[in-house]
Amino acid sequence: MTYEIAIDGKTYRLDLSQANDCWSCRVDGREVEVDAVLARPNVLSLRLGNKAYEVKCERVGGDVHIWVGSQRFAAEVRDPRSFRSRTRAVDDHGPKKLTAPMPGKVVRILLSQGAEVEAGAGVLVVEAMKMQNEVKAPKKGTIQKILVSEGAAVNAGDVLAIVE
Amino acid sequence: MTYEIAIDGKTYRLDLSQANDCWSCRVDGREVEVDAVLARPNVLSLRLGNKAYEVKCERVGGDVHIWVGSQRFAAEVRDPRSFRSRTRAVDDHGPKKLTAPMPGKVVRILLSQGAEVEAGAGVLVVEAMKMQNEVKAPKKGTIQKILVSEGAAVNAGDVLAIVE
Amino acid sequence: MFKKILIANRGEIAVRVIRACHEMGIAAVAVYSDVDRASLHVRKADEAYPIGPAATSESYLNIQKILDVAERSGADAIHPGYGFLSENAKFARACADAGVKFIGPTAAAMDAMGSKTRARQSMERAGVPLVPGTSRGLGSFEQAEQVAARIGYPVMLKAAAGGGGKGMRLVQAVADLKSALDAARSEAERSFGDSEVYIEKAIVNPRHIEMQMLADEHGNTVYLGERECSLQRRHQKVVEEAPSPIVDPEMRRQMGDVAVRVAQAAGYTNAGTVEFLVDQQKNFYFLEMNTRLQVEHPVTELVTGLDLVHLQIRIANGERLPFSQEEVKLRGHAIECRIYAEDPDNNYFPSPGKITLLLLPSGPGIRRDSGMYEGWTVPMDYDPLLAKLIGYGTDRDQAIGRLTRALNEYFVGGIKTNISLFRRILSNPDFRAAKIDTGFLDRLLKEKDQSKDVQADTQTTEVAVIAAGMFAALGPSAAGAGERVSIGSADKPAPVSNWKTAAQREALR
Amino acid sequence: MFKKILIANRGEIAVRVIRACHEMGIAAVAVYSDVDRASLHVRKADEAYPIGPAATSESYLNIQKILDVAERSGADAIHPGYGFLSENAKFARACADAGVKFIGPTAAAMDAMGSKTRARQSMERAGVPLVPGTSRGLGSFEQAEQVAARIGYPVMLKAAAGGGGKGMRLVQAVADLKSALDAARSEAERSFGDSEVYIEKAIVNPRHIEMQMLADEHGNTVYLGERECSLQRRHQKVVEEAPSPIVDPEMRRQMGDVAVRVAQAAGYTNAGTVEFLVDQQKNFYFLEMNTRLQVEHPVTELVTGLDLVHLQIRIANGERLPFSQEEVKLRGHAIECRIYAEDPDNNYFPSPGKITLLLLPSGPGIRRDSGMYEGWTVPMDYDPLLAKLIGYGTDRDQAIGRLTRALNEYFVGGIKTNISLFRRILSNPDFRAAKIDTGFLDRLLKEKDQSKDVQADTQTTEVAVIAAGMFAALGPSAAGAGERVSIGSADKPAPVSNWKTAAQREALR
Repeated sequence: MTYEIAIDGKTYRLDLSQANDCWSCRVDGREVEVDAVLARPNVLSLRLGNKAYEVKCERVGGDVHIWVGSQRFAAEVRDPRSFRSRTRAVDDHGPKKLTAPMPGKVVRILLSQGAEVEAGAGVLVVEAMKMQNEVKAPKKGTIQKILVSEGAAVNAGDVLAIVE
Repeated sequence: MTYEIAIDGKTYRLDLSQANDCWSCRVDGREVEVDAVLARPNVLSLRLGNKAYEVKCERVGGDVHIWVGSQRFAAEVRDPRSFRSRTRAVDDHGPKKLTAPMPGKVVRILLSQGAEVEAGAGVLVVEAMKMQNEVKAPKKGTIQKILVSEGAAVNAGDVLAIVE
Repeated sequence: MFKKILIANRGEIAVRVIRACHEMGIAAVAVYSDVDRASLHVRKADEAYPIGPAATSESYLNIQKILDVAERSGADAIHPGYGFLSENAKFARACADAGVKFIGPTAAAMDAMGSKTRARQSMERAGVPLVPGTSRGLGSFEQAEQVAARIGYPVMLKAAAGGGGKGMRLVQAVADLKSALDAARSEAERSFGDSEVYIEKAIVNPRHIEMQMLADEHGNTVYLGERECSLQRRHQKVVEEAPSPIVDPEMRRQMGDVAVRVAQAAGYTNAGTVEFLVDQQKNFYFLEMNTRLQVEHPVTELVTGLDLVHLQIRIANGERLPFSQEEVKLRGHAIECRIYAEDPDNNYFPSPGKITLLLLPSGPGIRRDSGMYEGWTVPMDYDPLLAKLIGYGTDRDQAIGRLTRALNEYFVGGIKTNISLFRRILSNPDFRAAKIDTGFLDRLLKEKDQSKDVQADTQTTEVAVIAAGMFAALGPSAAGAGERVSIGSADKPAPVSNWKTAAQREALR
Repeated sequence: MFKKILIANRGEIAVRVIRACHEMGIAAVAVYSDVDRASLHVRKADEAYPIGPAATSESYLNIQKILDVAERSGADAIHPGYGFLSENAKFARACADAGVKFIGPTAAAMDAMGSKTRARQSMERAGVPLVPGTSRGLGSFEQAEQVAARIGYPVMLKAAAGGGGKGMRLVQAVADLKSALDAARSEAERSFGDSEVYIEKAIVNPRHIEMQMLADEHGNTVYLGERECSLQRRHQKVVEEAPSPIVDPEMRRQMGDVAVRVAQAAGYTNAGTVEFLVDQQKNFYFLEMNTRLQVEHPVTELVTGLDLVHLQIRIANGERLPFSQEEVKLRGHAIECRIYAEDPDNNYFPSPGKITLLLLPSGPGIRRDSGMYEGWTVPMDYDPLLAKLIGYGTDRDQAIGRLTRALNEYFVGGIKTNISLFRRILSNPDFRAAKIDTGFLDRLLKEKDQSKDVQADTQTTEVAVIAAGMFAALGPSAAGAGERVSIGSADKPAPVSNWKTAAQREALR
């Protein structure tokens, strides 16, 4: 198996292969001695050389977070042979989405469709656990679309509005 | 769904059925108001009337143990429409099996094939965790067969020898 | 003794009280709203009653529904926990009327302490030291101006019915007074339905130190030592410890004596807490009295060896305090971290959701009071407090060491928590030197998180890379456990390999 | 301070020591045998080294392999835990030779205490009270006969090199002496490679009470109070508590003074335990000294507020004891249950295997020191101790209450454990009245388990019936959690139902 793994802005090529029930591992072509045991689902006990690590995996939405001890890494894993996990194209121009920062309820919509908006201005208010969170415009522009109504329940990452 | 459930020597008929996302439950034809949430795999939070119970399920080999709080029940669940879970025939006569009481290693075989044996006499010794456990003949008779050799690793319930 | 206690609360405190009941051989009755059916307190109770929809006004704050359950279940007492109805005198009265014992002070004592201005007036009479200011609501702007001029700026405007920082305004100079007063009044009106606002001298960089009290129904009142609660964010406590690093035995005795006077002046019974502001010269001023069990009561339990909930129940049962003031002995040091479902990368906003993985700390000196479990979905409807992690040690350094170790063991996957914040606090040199005040945390949070700048070392990153690949190969349903998944070239062959499954899936592509 | 400590052990004690290292900022090096790769101590360590096959002689007892790892890892100290090499003077000497600090007493002190007869001799010289008997090995049967006649029957034969009940024989009358002596000698030879056997008066229904000691390398020796360890099965402790219900301050001082004399006579340093037999008149007799940390050290930690492993490390680092005898203050009561992988329905034989479900107790007064986790397969090769559950309370009753509550929360699925035994012990009226001696548990186990005769009430059985059906319908892979699976007719419709899946599977049949 070969993966391309992007962490902290750098992409690594990882080869994992099996021979006689033994697995070997190469990072960017360099052989690495590794010994791993799946302690529980999403928890690996990993030895690299003789250093020991408890590694946890968190899948939230489409994101994979790898925790090495208490250190978190956002990882993007691509399987070069499949199209499944290709990076979404990053588009810095054109319309921008406003997404819900947390699961909650839309309690107020501050601007209506078609309104002009400054970068950083509040567009909607989402409430969860007695806390209100203003969702702000990521750039100056026009509110192209409001996708939710007041009172709607939303999940983290849901698109609430589009500014262009 | 209908099940026959044997607990503590008594068999109950359990009907579970669904209507409009509501489930109802009948034990031996009597309607029981029950509200259950699967808290985790194998852990139910169950309300019967307004009494609350934490119920755990343990599947060890073919046995199902249901723990209501700290009380354990050995349950046999039969689905009348299937043959899968029919009770094994209980046979009190004829050859008797000696089974390993725990996973471990056979450290000594005390009697050889064909030997006469008294009820309760030790036939083999199984060791685990520094403790030795003599496996005893369940009845007076002849050792018909020894199925393991010294040093063999065995699991709980493995047949070690047959006395007839 | 009571046979059955209803717990009118949810979350970790409901579990805490259920445990106390079980320890004392008392049956525990839980109540729950629709979104709390799967909550831990329902699992752990002996009986559980639904009380309506998520909205607190229709469930946990609904006095009639709670009393209905008390009647149906035959509970002979109600423990309110903290928050919700715990400081509601009307509820305490309704319990009395319904013939069910409210585990807390009398309604009269709550009334005496419920209004901050009325509490100030009665404390003034009892000779309790108060921050200079008014003990009555401000009548006019002119009055406010005069009082502020007399006591000197900066001043603090406070809602008489307030709490949690609502209706509070810090005023640095006379020019800002008018607008601040209007804003405080309208916020007080909105939040508490009462626009009464009073004025106090603002103490610069104070410490928030509180004294735990117990009073039985036979006139015996004791104090159990103080808690240092200066670490706050948005006026909410985040880390609490006992004892306070700046309180010596003499100061403790003085604060304790004042707290006893406060409690006695209010005819107080059961557990309560007297809050003080302490200035940089260690002068302390009465702030308010909380007429309930505090969130942070475990640190007091650890340094005194007592169980406050057991004692609350015994006091409500009419028993005498089983010890005198002299028999209360403090030993060691305890620190509590409030674990919240909050996103440290998004300004600590709430982060409800499903807990997909939960690894729990334990071992020496670690107490964990929790309302969560793996697989549970944290509802978005309530306070985001998930659990409290409390570390005890022979001294403050050891408590910090144990707590840091336990925080490193704690892992809550699937939702965001503020666990990383505690690592940051506990490793901060000023915190370690106990140089803290109520502004500490805001200052810390304004600083850049140094730990984020540290480039992960090459090997740790390499571990993350390899693990990311392994988890991807194992897939999200990797259910096997304790089995070797991969072996380097040096070791012997592994007997079983989960990678086989992965390889098989691979071959199928 | 040490930079890196190697822990030459496994299981809960390895985890316990790793935690202490992390709390003190010291890196922890684990070693593991082939069957322990997935063990918790490997997961929690900073470095981990394989040391060979499961057999202890080829791994955990192999001095050379352990010292090789110490060298390769650069560890500057070794903590031996308990068992394995912890009382091996040869190992302590080998560590010294290799320039790595052994965290424990000197080899000379171990030697002085390692042979029971030699220890008796030196204790006799130090004026320590001994059970009447010989302080030398028995030469002949005739000598044994004479000594037994002098001290009076019943007598106990004991292996000089013994421990854990091996090579011990109780002799009620002269007629049994010869065969018992032969049996004890051959068992001692088989077990310890040393057939030396001595004789002591047998104390009828004694209590086993031990005194915890600490001695630094500067001549300061203190005692930290006693532990009551009378609850034993097959000479193995099962439940321990501190303080002992029968020891008052004066008796504690006397036992403590004797223990200090014992330690000083042996030139003892670091943590150690002096064991006493106590007869029904509260006379106490020196039994032996354990030159290591005990399994049951947590109960002492809870009542003293000290951390014995931290102190062991500090003492080994050459530091002075940070407190005097007068500063040691006992407070409250602590009880420990040793959770073993044992089958209560099969004479408590070991029950290794895979842990399929693990629900963990926590909350006030509960400490859990564990080496297990959900999904781990308990290997069949070692001692079946899985975890220790320790309850602390203001008094003994509260400790029992909390422990009982926590035992009811504890669930270990997939393997058998002795958790039910502790429920039985803690609810026993004699135990509750503290009427215990070393024969208590054997007598209890001979009685019929009353709780098994109690017919489960109808409703509980009905719950089991319904749950059995639900689990069957959900199937073994029921992975959803926190969702409503069924609702009675009274409540509102459930939003989500796992039963749907079951129904779909049903439809497919």
